[in-house]
Amino acid sequence: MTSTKPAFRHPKLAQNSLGLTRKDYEGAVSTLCAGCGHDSTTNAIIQACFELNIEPHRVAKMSGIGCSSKTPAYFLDRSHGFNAVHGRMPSIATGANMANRDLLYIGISGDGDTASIGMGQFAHALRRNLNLNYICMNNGCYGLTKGQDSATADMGSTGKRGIPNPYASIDLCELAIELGASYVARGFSGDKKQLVPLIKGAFAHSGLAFIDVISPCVTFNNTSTSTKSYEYVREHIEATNTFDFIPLQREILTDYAEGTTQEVIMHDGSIIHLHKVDSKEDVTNRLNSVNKLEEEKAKGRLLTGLLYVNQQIRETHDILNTSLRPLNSLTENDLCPGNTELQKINDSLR
Amino acid sequence: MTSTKPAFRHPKLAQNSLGLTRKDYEGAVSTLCAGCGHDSTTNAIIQACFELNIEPHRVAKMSGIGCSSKTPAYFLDRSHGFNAVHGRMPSIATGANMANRDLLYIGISGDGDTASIGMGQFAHALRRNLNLNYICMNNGCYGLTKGQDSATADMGSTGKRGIPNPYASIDLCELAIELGASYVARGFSGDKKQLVPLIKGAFAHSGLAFIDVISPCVTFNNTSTSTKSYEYVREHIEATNTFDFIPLQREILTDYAEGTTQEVIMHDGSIIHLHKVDSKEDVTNRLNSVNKLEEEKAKGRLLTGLLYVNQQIRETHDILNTSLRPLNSLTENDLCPGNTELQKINDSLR
Amino acid sequence: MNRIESVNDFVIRFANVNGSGSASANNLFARAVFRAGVPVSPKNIFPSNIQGLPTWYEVRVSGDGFLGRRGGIDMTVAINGQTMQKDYHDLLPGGYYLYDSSKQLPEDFQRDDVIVIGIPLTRLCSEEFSNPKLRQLLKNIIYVGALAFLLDIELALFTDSVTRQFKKKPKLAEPNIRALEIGFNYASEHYQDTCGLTITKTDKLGDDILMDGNSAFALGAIYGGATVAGWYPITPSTSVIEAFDRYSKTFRIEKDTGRSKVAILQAEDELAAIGIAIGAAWNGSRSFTPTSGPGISLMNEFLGLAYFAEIPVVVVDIQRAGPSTGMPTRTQQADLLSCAYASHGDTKNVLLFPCDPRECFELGAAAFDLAERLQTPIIVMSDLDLGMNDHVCGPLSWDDSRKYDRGKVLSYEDLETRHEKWGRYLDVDGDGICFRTYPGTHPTKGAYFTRGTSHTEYSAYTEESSVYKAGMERLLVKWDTAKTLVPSPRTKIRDPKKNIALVFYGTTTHAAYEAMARLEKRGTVTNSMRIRAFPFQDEVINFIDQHQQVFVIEQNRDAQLRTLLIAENSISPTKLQSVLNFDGLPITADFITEKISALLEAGSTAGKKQP
Amino acid sequence: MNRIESVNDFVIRFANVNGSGSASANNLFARAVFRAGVPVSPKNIFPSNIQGLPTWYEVRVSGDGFLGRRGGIDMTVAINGQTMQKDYHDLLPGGYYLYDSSKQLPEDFQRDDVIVIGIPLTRLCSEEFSNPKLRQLLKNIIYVGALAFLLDIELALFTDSVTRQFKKKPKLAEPNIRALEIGFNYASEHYQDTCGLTITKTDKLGDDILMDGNSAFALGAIYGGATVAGWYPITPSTSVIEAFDRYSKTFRIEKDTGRSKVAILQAEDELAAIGIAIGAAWNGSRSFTPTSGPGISLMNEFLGLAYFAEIPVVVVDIQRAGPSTGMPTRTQQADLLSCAYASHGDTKNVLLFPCDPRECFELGAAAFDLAERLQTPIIVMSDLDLGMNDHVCGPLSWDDSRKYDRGKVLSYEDLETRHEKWGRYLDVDGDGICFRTYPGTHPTKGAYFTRGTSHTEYSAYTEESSVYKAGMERLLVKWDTAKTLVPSPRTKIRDPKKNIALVFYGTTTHAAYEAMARLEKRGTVTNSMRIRAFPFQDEVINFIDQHQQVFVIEQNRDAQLRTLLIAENSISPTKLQSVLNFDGLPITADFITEKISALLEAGSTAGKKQP
Ligand SMILES: Cc1ncc(C[n+]2csc(CCOP(=O)(O)OP(=O)(O)O)c2C)c(N)n1
Ligand SMILES: Cc1ncc(C[n+]2csc(CCOP(=O)(O)OP(=O)(O)O)c2C)c(N)n1
Ligand code: SF4
Ligand code: SF4
Ligand SMILES: [Mg+2]
Ligand SMILES: [Mg+2]
Repeated sequence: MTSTKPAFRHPKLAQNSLGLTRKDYEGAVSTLCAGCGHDSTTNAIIQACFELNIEPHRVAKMSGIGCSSKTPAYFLDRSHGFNAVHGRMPSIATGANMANRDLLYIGISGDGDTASIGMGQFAHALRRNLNLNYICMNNGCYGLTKGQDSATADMGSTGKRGIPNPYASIDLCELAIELGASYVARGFSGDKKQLVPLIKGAFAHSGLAFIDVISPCVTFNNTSTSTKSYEYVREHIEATNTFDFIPLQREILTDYAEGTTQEVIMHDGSIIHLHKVDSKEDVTNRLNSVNKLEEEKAKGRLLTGLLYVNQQIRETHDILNTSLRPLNSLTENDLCPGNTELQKINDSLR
Repeated sequence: MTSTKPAFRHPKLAQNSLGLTRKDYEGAVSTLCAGCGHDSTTNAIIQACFELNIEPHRVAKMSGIGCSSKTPAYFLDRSHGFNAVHGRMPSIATGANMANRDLLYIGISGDGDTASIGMGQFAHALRRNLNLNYICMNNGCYGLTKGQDSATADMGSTGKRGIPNPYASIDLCELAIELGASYVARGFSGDKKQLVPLIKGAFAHSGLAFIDVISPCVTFNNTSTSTKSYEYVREHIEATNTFDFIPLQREILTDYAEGTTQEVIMHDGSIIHLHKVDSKEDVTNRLNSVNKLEEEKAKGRLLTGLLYVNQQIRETHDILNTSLRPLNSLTENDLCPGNTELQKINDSLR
Repeated sequence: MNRIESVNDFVIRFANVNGSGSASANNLFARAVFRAGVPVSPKNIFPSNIQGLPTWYEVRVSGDGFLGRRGGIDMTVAINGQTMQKDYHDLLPGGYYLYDSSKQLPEDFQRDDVIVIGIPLTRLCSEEFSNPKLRQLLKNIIYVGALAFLLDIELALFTDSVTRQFKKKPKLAEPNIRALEIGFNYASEHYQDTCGLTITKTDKLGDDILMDGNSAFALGAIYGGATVAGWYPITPSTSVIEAFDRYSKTFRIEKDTGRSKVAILQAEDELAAIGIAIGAAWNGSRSFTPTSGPGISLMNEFLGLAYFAEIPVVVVDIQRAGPSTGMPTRTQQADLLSCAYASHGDTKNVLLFPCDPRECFELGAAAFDLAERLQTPIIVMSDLDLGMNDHVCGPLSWDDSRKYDRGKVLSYEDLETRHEKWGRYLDVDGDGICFRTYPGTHPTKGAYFTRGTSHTEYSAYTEESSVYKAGMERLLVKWDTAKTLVPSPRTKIRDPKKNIALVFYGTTTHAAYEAMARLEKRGTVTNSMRIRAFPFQDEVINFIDQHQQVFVIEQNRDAQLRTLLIAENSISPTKLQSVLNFDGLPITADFITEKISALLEAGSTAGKKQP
Repeated sequence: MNRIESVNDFVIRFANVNGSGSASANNLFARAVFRAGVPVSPKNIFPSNIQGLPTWYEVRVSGDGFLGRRGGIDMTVAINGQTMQKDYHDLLPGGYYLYDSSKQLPEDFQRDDVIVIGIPLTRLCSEEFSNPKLRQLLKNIIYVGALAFLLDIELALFTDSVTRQFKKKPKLAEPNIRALEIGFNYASEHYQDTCGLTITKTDKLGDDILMDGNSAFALGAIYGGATVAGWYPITPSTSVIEAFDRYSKTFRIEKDTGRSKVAILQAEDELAAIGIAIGAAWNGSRSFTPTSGPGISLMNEFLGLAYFAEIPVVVVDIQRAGPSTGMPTRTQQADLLSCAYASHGDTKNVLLFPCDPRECFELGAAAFDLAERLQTPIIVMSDLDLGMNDHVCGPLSWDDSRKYDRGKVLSYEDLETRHEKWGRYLDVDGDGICFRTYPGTHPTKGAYFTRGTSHTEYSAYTEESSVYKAGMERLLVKWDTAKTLVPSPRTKIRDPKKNIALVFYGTTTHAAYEAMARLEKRGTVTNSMRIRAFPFQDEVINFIDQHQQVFVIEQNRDAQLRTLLIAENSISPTKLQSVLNFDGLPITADFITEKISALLEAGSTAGKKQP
């Protein structure tokens, strides 16, 4: 039932520096429920790619299984996509990335996909600092299987089934920081203004950028008693900072009051400019980030924004010291040692 | 090749209040390498059970796969044991515990078994706060498969293979605290004095007690360049507190200077008495515990002792509100609704 | 034009959009037919998404009691704009096309062999109801009301159902009844004598019930004494645990304490789900895990452990269309090999094949006895069609004098009085089954170490070749014992000369029986065997041996039961011809009949029937 | 007493304690025999632990070139106190018992048909060497020196090896050579003319090599162009990746940058290991994962995805004894069913069966071509015996003009010039194989969505029954194509009347060939087919059809190849008789010979050979 939108292009649509319009970054028509948070997140991804002048075909989209994991079909239809099996997006993304370090990788997952069945792969992709833009569309439930609580559902939160969740929730951002992530952010599908730059920063980041996007499930978990409903999130959201993402090409123009900004220079030369609520906060300090998250949680607030960045950690290719050429581009000549070498080996085995 | 030690009992061996000697808590002769840290940890378990007057047959021992996971064969041979598959001890322990809440459960795992293949089950057993004494014998390597680095190997640490580990390590204690554990401790197989009370406290704890025991692998990871060698650990160990475990039956006799002790009353009425280096530290505060761990790490020190306790979190049975009778003791009469009820159901389906 | 005329024998297809609340309206319809005493068989054909995609509900009405899917559609209730066209064209000549005439039918709907029945559902609904959410739901009820008139079903059958459904909220019953009347009245005013399809009350159904297989299995687990369940959400198995949870809340709460006599754990994945079940089974609780294909794949390693360490765990596999994620909302019988030979090394598992909800209940309960008697995993092979659709079947019953067979377990007293040396894996009875003990039974006796590594008869670790080999051979003895304990096949002999036989299992059953009846009408009398378990009893092999020609009917591509039949026994593969449907929809009597006729034809033209 | 006398034909068993450094001494011995030009076949029989348990090293010397395991021990080098007794009793009558006579032999060692050779290893060692660590190691070298004398092997063959081994640390060579001499001298002083076993130089071996299968597979992966490997440690597959890493460091470092042309990732478990390999393969790298039984079980779900989404991944399964954790350090061929039908739903995977290291290399390299040509997982079925033991085999060779067959992949230019509409799952050639594209190839063409859900020919999601079915049927067409591409079987026809045939595969080969020779000596001439791949070519079926009686020889309990043969083809099961060894030790020629003789005997007594 996947169908692509009509290719007709309005002559006046805004173009980016590649001469592409926003439409060139879209995908098939979504089959998610009307109003699903995941569709808004999809839109933010499209926007970020468009604004970053990313060549769509240089992106590879990977996902697990779930409503969230279906979304790669709904953006960047000029990119290759791989909708794998439940909870295993990280390993597929790892292999793909190893094969060709020159593409951009975006991995989409859900809270069920990441925090339950995918917990191990999530943790270890973080530990290896895979160069991946990992977006978890977090709705606190298993949408596609009809709304069971997930491991990110808050204790006491009550979805459409009407039974308060009795288990403690896992905070994926805290966990990511604990596990040594190098870029951790939290967004809200209802706040595109904040989300788009977070995604852009993630693309510019070298290593694993994890974004936990609170992305409400309107069908099963948008009740007034759910802490992952639009209403609840809107009322309890707290931004740690606002955020400018300045790609390499552009110059910094704006000026901010002393002490209220922090500059993070990304691997590709882009700059992230943080305008902070509290000038003492340091987004590059792990403990500070976790403490801040916990503090807000204690106040019943959900902290969003760029929570933590560390540009010092090497990404997997750097750790492995692999060739700068994409491995998938190597041929017999690069790879096969030839018969003469083999005869030497034979000799050593006699 | 498992063989039990001769049953001969020296008449003068010390007996505990059940009239059992330490020998009654032993198991088959170990087939681990001479000097393996795991054997010392095994001894500490034996000691703790003996001193706690635990009836051996009321304990069930579960484990995964690895040298560490073999150890349940080497202690408590009057207990049932279950050496499951690699990384899956927590789920087996969960099922067993659900079937009979009246036994004591001890789960043995290794760092490979827990931090890699078992990461998901580890995280979720913690989240459910299963009533389990979870001991991870952590040697920073895969002993049984001949010494590959595990996910707890420190970056740069170099075992017998001679290649420095290029990946960041996972700190299982920090992770456990992050994931909502209710009792977290770190011990060292070479420090029985500290380890035995930690294990005792774990038995008294209602919920998941996680003990990360640094337990060197003499064969593959005891080099002078390894951070999990006896020598390195001995030199870098830092105890957050010393520790008295006072079982329900006994009275507290010792007196300590004001402010240097903290008392934790366990679920079964036992008391843990902490003698702290720094009187400001609060072992029941999550953030404090993580910060303290990180602080010591920054100093190049390895913090041991009881790191965190929270007696407020309900264990799995309490969350599920299951019967106080062991489920495995229920019979037809308790379980089968009978034909009359069935006929009512038939009626409702017409 | 010849319109289709039929009493109690037709197929109606409802074409809806999912998430629009049509399910309960369509169920209401099917249940009314059932209450009229007419055999009915509804099948839900739904997409793997939550809202907005096409979904169909196919209701077969069969006075003759044929409950399998039949080919062809006699009437369509076309509520989904996206599929109107297709639905229109799928109709049999002479069929009926009921649509929402609030909007006009497109111009190219020009079949002259279709009777079009327009009911302005949206308009009628808007005129009567103001609440927009209610409107969407009641639109569906209106067409049900119209059908009541068109098919001549007493309206009371519907209104009774509604009243019963909303017993606790009578306020909600009212608009539903009103909607039924609106539809009924509109149809009676505009479509007198339009419809040649009729439902006439009969008493064909006796004390039969209408139930889905997943609820029935769950009830079987309740009656069978299951106390621990580990699970992970996956379509189409999720409703097993939902039902188990529901029944537990009714039957398993301690009156005095309010506490529960079951532990149901939503695990983090399928590996943990079966791990929980295995841990519980090891510790003496009856336990199970429901899953579907991908879950079976993930449970492979643990199934091998349970086989080798001999732990009595029950798995119910609600099969869906594979491979991989495949078609999660379509049906298949394609996990047989995967389950029978799950896990690396030499493993074999016992499979049970229920064919209707009553058997889901019975074999479900029996699975726990079998598992504990045989100390091995038992996998109940249901499927999406059986599990998620309502089926007519005989009533459930339970013999109150029945005791659970907990198998060979030594109690404290047994251990005290036993003289021989006990070995966990010592076969004292020669049936390949050894005595086990539960943890905590006795202070000094009966403790043992369970392991997936090779072990001696006394459960010590061993690498001794001969000991390992003897253990593996004992498991084959147990396998033979299993043959004597698993449910026996059901045979129908109509041709004593034993010429042609049909062999099938599970949800293929109803369509197969119907095909037999049709073949018989065409002059081909056949015998049949419905297999209910793997390993196969001698009875199965003998039956096949005695027949000249055997058709094995399955719902998979690779003829998986046939593979098991020839691999495990010495049946000649040339004797077994396959009839395979694997398109994800329930197999139909049409398909089987035509396929077998064609194969027979081909065989007789080829002019040689081998002896 | 008749002592055993034999030139170049005997079995020596070394009984040691593991972790005591005996492995290199024993290897030294085997290699010296090899260097004397005498076919030799060493087998390591080691425990699943690290230190302190019994381990055996069985060296078969066979001038006739029989390289399988033979039953019976002619000489034991008994260094392990724990097993002395057993080792003594296992000796054949007339055999030799070499032990460390620093301690006296227990009194009950009273066989009068055994020649006892005492060498005071500990004493000699202590007298000569002071470093305690060195002492432990050199004790073993001393008995090797003694053997050199006893078996009449030039000492230079040993000292050369040692010199070569310690080329970079000549200081270490010295004490080793000294130890060899000590042993040699002691034996020559005390045991002149004691031993009737002799090694005589021959040139039987030509340009053969002595190599283990895991290194050979790794080298095949290097030559075959693998660039990504995901793995998780598991015995006995770990040495595949160790070798791959080693060879990568030699052959795959960019000279200018020092960077690596491979990415080897130790994954967190086997699910991730194969996920990494699949992700890389999807993205156009040749990739693989090595594993063993438990890993195969865990890879089940992903194997189904790779089958259905058609991703060319290579898996090498170094089989060990199952089920479950089983006997991790013992050998078996028991994962065939598990691999062939891995995963739920209708799945089938291509299997390759190498029989020696040369084939590990060749089929290893070929696996990558096949995977990419067929766009499906290829599983190379090795085993512990093949993978971890050294085997004599022909030299490796590589045709430098050989190009990798990357299969049907569209380049930028192809996409630019192609006129037809491209579909990822569109079979334009009728061979069931479709064209794929790598991500990033073209800005606007050739992108597609890979999924484990059902898909159209254009890789869009579909739930349309007919489309799904057509896709599944195309996969069967591809399966037929696979039969034309996989390595063909090897046949030996010695009886043109085609009476009796032996069918086998993998490491059963050498023992089977030897059994054939023995049977022939007894007057039973047989033909043979060594199967090298699944699915089976027509050639395989024809061969079986043409023979009266076929013995299928395997190293598993459940006759797994036989199951595949009869399930996938129409071979009558009664025709295939199984010869099964599954005790975890490599199958022997003795076992096969006796078993077949017995079966033939039984058949002829029963008086009926069926036609
Ligand atoms: C191995 C396996 N188990 C279970 C499923 C069923 N399943 C499909 S989606 C899903 C949960 C998805 O939840 P989440 O990742 O949170 O995504 P959402 O639908 O909420 O966006 C599950 C359990 C599956 N596809 N595969
Ligand atoms: C599924 C599976 N994969 C791999 C293995 C092989 N294996 C056995 S033990 C082990 C690692 C054990 O490491 P750890 O848990 O740290 O225990 P240690 O031996 O270091 O005590 C591995 C990978 C296995 N048994 N099962
Ligand atoms: S079920 Fe929830 S998560 Fe899924 S598409 Fe609908 S709203 Fe979104
Ligand atoms: S290998 Fe290491 S972990 Fe294993 S028994 Fe030996 S010392 Fe202990
Ligand atoms: Mg979700
Ligand atoms: Mg370890």
